Amino acid sequence: MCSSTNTYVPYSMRLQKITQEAPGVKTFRLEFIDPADAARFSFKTGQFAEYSVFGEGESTFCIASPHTRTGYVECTFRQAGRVTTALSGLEEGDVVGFRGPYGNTFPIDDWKGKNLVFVAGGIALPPMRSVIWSCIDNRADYKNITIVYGAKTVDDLVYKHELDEWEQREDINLHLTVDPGGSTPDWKGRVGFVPTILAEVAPSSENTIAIVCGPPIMIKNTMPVLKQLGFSEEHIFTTLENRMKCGIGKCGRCNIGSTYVCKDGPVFTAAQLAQLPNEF
Amino acid sequence: MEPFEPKIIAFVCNWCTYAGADLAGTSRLKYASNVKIIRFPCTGRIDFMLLQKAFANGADGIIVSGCHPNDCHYTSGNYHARRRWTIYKSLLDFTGIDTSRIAFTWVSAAEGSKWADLVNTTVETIRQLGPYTDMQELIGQSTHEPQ
Amino acid sequence: MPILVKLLQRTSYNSLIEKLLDEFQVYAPVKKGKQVLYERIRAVHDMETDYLLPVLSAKSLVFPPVETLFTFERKKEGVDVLPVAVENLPERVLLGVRPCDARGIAILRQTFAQEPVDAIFEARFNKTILIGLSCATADEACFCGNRAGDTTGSDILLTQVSNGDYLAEIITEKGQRLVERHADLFETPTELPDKAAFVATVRGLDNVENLPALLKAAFDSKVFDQQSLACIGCGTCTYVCPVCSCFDMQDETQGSKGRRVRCWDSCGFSCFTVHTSGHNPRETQGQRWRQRVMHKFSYLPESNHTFGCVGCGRCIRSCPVKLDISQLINQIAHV
Amino acid sequence: MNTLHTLSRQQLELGAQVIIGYTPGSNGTSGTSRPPKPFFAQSPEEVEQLIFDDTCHYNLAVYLTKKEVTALGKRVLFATLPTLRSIIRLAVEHQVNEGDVAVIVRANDTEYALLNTLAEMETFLNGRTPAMSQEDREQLDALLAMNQEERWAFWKEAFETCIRCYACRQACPLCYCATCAATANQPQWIPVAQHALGNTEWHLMRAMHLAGRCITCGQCGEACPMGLPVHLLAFYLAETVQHEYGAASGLTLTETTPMSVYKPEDTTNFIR
Repeated sequence: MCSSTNTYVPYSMRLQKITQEAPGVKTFRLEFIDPADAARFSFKTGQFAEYSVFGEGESTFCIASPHTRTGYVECTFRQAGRVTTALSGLEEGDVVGFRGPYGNTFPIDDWKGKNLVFVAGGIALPPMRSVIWSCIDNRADYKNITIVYGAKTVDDLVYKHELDEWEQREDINLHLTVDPGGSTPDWKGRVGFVPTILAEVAPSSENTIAIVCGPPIMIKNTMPVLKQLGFSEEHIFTTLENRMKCGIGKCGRCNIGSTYVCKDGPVFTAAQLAQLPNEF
Repeated sequence: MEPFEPKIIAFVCNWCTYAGADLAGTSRLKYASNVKIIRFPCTGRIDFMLLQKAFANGADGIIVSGCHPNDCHYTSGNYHARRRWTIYKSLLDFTGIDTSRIAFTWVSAAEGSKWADLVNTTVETIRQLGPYTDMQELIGQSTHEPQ
Repeated sequence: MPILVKLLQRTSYNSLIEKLLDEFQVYAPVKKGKQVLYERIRAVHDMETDYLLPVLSAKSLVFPPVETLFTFERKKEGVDVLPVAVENLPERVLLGVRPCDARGIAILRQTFAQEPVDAIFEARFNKTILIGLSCATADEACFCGNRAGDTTGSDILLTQVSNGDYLAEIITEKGQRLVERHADLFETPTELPDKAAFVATVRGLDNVENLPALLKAAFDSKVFDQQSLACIGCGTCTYVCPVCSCFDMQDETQGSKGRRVRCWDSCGFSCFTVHTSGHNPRETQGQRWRQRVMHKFSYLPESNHTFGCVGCGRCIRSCPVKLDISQLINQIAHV
Repeated sequence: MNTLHTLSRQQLELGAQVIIGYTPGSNGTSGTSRPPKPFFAQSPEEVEQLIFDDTCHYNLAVYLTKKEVTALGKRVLFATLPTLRSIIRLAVEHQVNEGDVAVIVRANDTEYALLNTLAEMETFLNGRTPAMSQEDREQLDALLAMNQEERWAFWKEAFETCIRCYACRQACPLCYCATCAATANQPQWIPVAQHALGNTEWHLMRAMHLAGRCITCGQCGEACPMGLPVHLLAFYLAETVQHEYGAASGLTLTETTPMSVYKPEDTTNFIR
């Protein structure tokens, strides 16, 4: 029950399905316990939420499911801290708190009629997955869709069954890679860091939007490649991860300069990032 | 009003006191059921904060017990514990926390009866002292705001 | 700015407090050990009158150090969640509020009242009546810039005049309703004493208007690292500050019952922005000190059109290593 | 006074990166009535602002484990007697190595001396250990004279007033842990929220973690914005450890850490 007055009370959601994506990485599928909440709820791809284990606290993850599919939300997380450890211990049927949706969105309506290039690394595929499926569900609106996704090792790739699905589709060119030394004998994909593979794939920047998500090191090496391929900063989108508690611009924690990542983000263009002071 | 049943938490070492308590059981010795036993590899592993956590979660009395000096399975665990208990007890006395609610003892694996007597006397002492109202007031103050 | 101005005799002030004690929870400056704090009083004589400024600001009444957001109970089939009942929060009157504290609360409210509205803060705010007391004196740490008689944020502002009586400026409806309920204690004198004569003159920061721009220009300068070498990274300056509103959210449990609380947090702490991965956007104390300065003197003026500092000087008085923000700001502005 | 400045300038010329000393306290533009505050002089001009007299007693050893300061390189510290004891203690705990820091001490009311090695600091200290201040002694004895209920009432009110700003921790040269147990949250040993129970557990843990280490400089009590005598918790344990295990800390480079060692023949009167 999410009381409209007290903005800190989360919805109570039932943990419907748990998928083990990779070592220490799980995807939760959550459904509203109260149908009234389900009816009232909607979100846009790119938005995030605060997920609670009552008694342990809250964690910030993006909503990993596409906004084109209603009645449930999904999130993907790695077990790392106090709350994610508690989340990892939950079983199907348990109650998870959900507070959101918060933050701004990927403007996919503005991208209609354009090519899309998704560049993701490791555990940063979830926010991209939400956008990718939201676009695929309206596939006709977009021209070519290219996805370059890499992880440390084959095991670390998340959404493995969906990657296969995207691979079989003709209207998506998927390029999977693992870091050097991360491949297995039967690995058919590429081997190399994401920025190198992106340079090899070299998608045209003509009438194209690039969406990039990954660890800071990957972002630092991917931006020059995109610039080389002719992408302007206004056409490169990313989503930032900052330490957050309230998610609604009150607790004073997630700002970069005067910009609050929770209210003014988490989605930014490279041009906007360039204006921010280097404090992230 | 039925008599006050104190909640006692016992922090005991696995090799001596826990075995002693086991012996009390196998010897059919009767002792009060108010005690909840937490087993540790050694008294050296019993952090002083655990005693405070027991009080903070509603314990009225605490028993801390392990091998007699020179009997420690790990040679020096109880020696470290002895210094730690000495200093922690003086800190608790200094701040006014009621150390008469804490029984520090050594109980060997052969002292089943000592364990049974220890539990019975501790339960009686705490029953006389009554619930630990000072701590419960502190907890009450810290779980919701004064209206 | 005030709706109306009245006179309140010294004796009438005492009888007003007596009456308020019956209707409200009454808080006032109280001497506690070496410090003066805003605390609840049960009788007029509990109230301390010889004080410059309590060590903690009045924000504790609307944004307390620890505050329950909701309680919950874990059960087999799920979790019962119970939001805190804001309607049960007590009606309170705070006496002797210094103008800087009252102004601080008004600034705080801008953050909490922005969408989505913080219902708990609003409830506490609406149930609190602030009866301010102008400052007749100031010390070196004060730098409110001649706002020792500022009415912003107070519902009623008293200024003690020569014979010990009080000039009472009624600012808000809340204040007006209270005065009307006790109209007999307030008089409408023919001519009023000149308030300015009884209010301290206090230094302020120089060239305040273009501080936001000057500080932004100094963002990448080494001055922040240099100034914060002495800073030991405690939370004192933020916790004594009337305008700091950063908070943490924590769960606390007792068996299967528990609550989620909001509690004070500080941008001065090293772990304030650390990611679980260990990455920390503000790794050094210089970056944290810069955040404190920029938020109060550049970001808030930009976003909320108000400075995030009321010049009360508490952080100067309480800082263990005696950092003086009024001096340091001027230094940064001239970098 | 100029020997202080000449000594400091020489050290800068000899390769010290920073002189960590004191400068007169000032608030705003008007007076200098405030106590002296820490000052980092990195150039001859800044050396002019340094002072070191009776009014300077802030324990500068706290900066020896602060990464932003250690990054500056060789440091020269103005050292009061408690600061010297802190450096000896930090050396025993492997936080300060030979050559990391030199100190300028007040040989007497007017002269200053430079001590380069830890051994020189150790010898300078013996025979000069200051006793507890009269005010602290009286307050400690008053507390010891109370019974259990009165002591609980005294400390309960203090722990209710504490706002957990951690100034007591941050002002202490021996509180140098990268992640304090109070900050770690797996498990959450100490409640983050500043209520009376959480504050009680914080101050109990802080005192215990200083037992046998604290050199009784009293900075924790002085840093407390709420004026709480938290230093007495550490002072009492320092006295208790010295009485029980015969060791005052921060006096010799070969001293042990009483709470990390044991003697089989240690005695107690309460373990039955």
